Amino acid sequence: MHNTEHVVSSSVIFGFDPVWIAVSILLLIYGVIMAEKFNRAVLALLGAGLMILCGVLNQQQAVSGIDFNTIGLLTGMMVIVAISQKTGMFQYVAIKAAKMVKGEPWGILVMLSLVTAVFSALLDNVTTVLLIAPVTLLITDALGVRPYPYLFALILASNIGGTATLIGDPPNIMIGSAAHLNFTDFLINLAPIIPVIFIVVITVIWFMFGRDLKATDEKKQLIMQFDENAAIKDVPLLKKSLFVLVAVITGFTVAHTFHLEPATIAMFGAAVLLLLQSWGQPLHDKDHAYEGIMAEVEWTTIFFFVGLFIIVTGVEHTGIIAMLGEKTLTMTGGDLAATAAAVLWVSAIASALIDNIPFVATMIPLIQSMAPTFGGEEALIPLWWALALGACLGGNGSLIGASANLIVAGFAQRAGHPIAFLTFMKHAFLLMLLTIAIAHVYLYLRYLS
Amino acid sequence: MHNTEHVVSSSVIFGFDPVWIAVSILLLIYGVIMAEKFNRAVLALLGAGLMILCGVLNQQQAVSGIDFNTIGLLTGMMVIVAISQKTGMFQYVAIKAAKMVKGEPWGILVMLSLVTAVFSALLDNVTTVLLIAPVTLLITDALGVRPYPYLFALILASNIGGTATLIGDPPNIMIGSAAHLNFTDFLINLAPIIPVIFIVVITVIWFMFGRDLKATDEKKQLIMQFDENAAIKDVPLLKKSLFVLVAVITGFTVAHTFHLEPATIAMFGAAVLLLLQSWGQPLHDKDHAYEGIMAEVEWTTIFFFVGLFIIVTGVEHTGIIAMLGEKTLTMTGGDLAATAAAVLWVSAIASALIDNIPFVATMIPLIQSMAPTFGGEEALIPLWWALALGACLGGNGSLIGASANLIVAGFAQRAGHPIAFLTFMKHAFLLMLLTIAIAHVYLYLRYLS
Amino acid sequence: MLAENTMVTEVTTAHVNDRVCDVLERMRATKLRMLPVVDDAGIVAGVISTFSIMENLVPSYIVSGDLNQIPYAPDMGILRRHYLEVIEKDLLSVMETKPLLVKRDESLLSTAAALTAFGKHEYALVVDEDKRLIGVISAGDILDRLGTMVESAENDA
Amino acid sequence: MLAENTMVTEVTTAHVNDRVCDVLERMRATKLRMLPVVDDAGIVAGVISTFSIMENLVPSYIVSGDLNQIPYAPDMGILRRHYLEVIEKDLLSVMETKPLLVKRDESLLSTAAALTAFGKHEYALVVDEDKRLIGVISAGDILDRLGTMVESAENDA
Repeated sequence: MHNTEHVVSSSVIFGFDPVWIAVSILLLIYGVIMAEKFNRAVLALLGAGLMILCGVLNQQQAVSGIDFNTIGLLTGMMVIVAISQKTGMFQYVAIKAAKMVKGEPWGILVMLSLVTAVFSALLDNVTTVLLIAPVTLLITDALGVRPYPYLFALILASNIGGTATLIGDPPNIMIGSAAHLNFTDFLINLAPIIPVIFIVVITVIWFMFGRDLKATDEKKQLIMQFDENAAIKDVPLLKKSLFVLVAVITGFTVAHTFHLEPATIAMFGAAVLLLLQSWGQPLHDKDHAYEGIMAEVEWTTIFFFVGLFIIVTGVEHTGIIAMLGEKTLTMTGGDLAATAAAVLWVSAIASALIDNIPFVATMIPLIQSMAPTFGGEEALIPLWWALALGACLGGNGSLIGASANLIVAGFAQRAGHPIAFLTFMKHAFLLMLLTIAIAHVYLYLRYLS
Repeated sequence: MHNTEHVVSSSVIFGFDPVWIAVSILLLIYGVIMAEKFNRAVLALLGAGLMILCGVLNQQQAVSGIDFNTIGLLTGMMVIVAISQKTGMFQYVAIKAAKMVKGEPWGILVMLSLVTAVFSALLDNVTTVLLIAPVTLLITDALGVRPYPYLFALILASNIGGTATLIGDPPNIMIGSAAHLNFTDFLINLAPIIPVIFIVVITVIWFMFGRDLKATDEKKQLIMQFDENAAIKDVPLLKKSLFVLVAVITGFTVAHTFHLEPATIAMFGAAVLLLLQSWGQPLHDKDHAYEGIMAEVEWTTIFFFVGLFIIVTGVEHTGIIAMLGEKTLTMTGGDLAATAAAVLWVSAIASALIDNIPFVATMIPLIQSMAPTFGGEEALIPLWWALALGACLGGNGSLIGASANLIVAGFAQRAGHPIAFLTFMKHAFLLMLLTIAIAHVYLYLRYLS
Repeated sequence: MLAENTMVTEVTTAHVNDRVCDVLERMRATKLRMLPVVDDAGIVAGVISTFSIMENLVPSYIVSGDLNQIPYAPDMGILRRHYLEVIEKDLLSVMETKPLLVKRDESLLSTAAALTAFGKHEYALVVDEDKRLIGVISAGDILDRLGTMVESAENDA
Repeated sequence: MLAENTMVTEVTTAHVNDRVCDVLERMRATKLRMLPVVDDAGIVAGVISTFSIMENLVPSYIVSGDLNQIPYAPDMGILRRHYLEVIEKDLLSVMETKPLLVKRDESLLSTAAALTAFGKHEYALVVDEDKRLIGVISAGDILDRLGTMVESAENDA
């Protein structure tokens, strides 16, 4: 859909070719983002502003480059999650899961990973680990075991689970929106391989750490003393949240039939839950509650997306992305299987080392530019799955591979069990490559053979 | 620009004509908003969602109905103001002004009104009164005079000042964006009449309250003991804020020459100030500061705009607004002067009684639909000024006429001097009509004779 | 270690209909700066503290606005004027109505976490199922209990 | 009415290098729950309170996460384990480093507003230009001063 855009008409700006200006802005901003000295949202907005101030884009072109389906879906889900997390249901499920396996240390690791994977598939990964990591630390504290294996499994589970659905991970939201792939498409095409990857990863973790996890009966008994019912803080709100969450997820699966976009469903669900959560309270209290909830939405993430979309649109307008796409095709000889393999592995390695959101934002127009070669947009679909699997699973490759990883590392640090960058990478990078190999086999068998 | 849209192709939805569905949603949502039982942003988003769910619009049409120039300009200015207000410069100016007139009660009223008018012209009204009203109450407390005349003058000054510029009041932002009128256009066409209106209003206030304002020398001395320098909390931040504020306002005045939209300038200014304000701090502290600032932006207002734009776009798509426009023209006989007078007075009365933002959102496409009758978009310009003057000055007609009025009333209530709805209306409504009469004369002499 | 074995049970309380000046008198005499407030049935209605009385003397437009601190303002007799008004009121209109409550069988860990999250340097009220006051528990009480435990463990060894 | 005529000047202080257990001992003996902490030059470095010591016993993943309150968790010996660690530390690593400071010539109105905005129910530290401690001032001190003023005005009349 973007590849119909033309190279900007004003071919020279301040005596420079717009290609060089746009690419310089992109590289400058991505470089400073990677240096991690400034907030990435501010940098992305500055870059977007520079694209307009330097005349690469005008404001209207910039705005039309923003993918509002992604923005709306993210914002809507953030509002819904900001309300639901207050109910204590995440803690309830985590404790219930730990008690189901009678306090067995390995069983708890498996159950918490499973819970994390499922929540990460249905909500965003960052919220999931923000809620599950503290309970995990509480449980390992009670068990008297070192928390590292648990947190390690949590990180991997959150990225693996997030790969399964349209809403599980931001790259999927972006891909779904750009390629017009709906919730059901993701469920049918990505979800089937996720349990396989999850089981393989958990098995490897058993050999790495699981065999050594032990706890006395006394400690296990302590786990059984946790009272999951006491975790539920607000039963009416819990019912409202569950109602809206179920309605929204059902909405996603049927949206396509009614020609509705996921962003509409998420934003409408958010508005309904906002209305329900303070139903019956006086207006002043409601306004106060709304402001509190709105303040919890991660606006910096939202603006990071806005800025990035504009920067990438600027670069795209110069035609250089289409050129890079052609180069890639030359390298892969225009073969779909080879191109998909390249997309999968390059995305995985890149996402392990840099933020996967700007990477995916740049890859999307590049893949779109390949449509004519492979015979239309339909033919690109295996490439989208390759990008989704590579970008999401690649996040497991290092501690900086995904926001959720950093959140868990932050908790570990504060709990006095810091996770070293290299230790994590030593354990995780090969495991990540293994998951990508599984994904490669899956893609090959299902779409490319 | 909107009047080229066509009536939706699917002429029947669920057996109902889309015109009735769209109009029902509009009336339902506006009605519930006016009942003030629920948060207006949530209602507007629900209404927007209904427009899409009922098939009046699809998501893409809805998104393209959102005026991102208004949203970007509002958001950018809110971020800049959220940072600048922490410096204490508003308090500094207010105290300095009170001391310049040696603590004279009437002089203080005039000075605080002037400060409010100027700040309201350059920033948003709500922030201005949020910062000036508490200092005003502190000063009247020190003077031992009743605060009502001061707060009354503050409200009128904020709405009058806000009328002067593109960024002074949300209706102006919306009008400027829809009619492609820039900062300088507003300054040349609206600003000249504002001092006249301000002086007339202050004179009337003198006869209403000013003559009775008295304070002992001892009390005046107390005012002179205020130390405005102690109000400045953060000198480096003050310098950065002033730099960006001056740059942004200069940017607005020259934007047109460089084909830049105000939203670009405001968002770029916001990004620069975000970068500057925590320059040199470690990333973690910065991220924390950003989240705090982002939390202060009034997201509920932003989402109110988003929802409203979509609702109005839905109604507009049905063609009913164009029809109403024709009806209006029939009533005014297609005469520009009569139409401008109607727009001015209807806007004023409506804005006094209901929220002026949804009113202006609905009026904009109505006025745009009149372009063919008057011979193109250029000819509509007097109507835009009539709408701006009516909607902004009309806000003075009652306590619920503008958000800033309600903020001041809230402070008065908490300070133990509640402002009664009818008392305020008794004093303000006629005064508002007087300002509209002045505006009428001005419009007639300058554009319509 | 539960809240009920750590709390202080001898608590001076105030009644919702007590006047502020009488309670201030009682606080001065006992050197306490916070008292639980109960109604006729002994059910917790709130807490009254020197802090919440002082809060009532500061005009709300100052702290609820964006002023927060007003180092630039001289004294203006405001505090004194409000003081004369407030001391005649009853506690119902002055007390804090949302004190931190913990259950009698709440763990000490959970109590300490709740106090930390509440953030005010005062105590929590321990109540039964009907919100009747059983005792109060402060950070100091928790530290004392831990100190005693550690000591007795050392003596046993 | 300025902070310096209302503050309490006889203040028990602690030193940045004091050990927590010694300070706890001193707090128990004097029944104080908060002490200003000063360095060798007498400059304010922070405050130590039973509250901030207790804060250090609660694992930070509990309160900095979204758990806040954990009524569902049993006691697990965590507090006791951390207590044994924390009492051996010096104040530098345990104290609160951002106490509320007011200037000696700050008005009582401004002081009361600052205490209210600060929100923790303890006192502000009155310091000179070099951040040297001169006294402390609490809500109770402000109320006492207002009480005395009103009384002496009545006696004069």
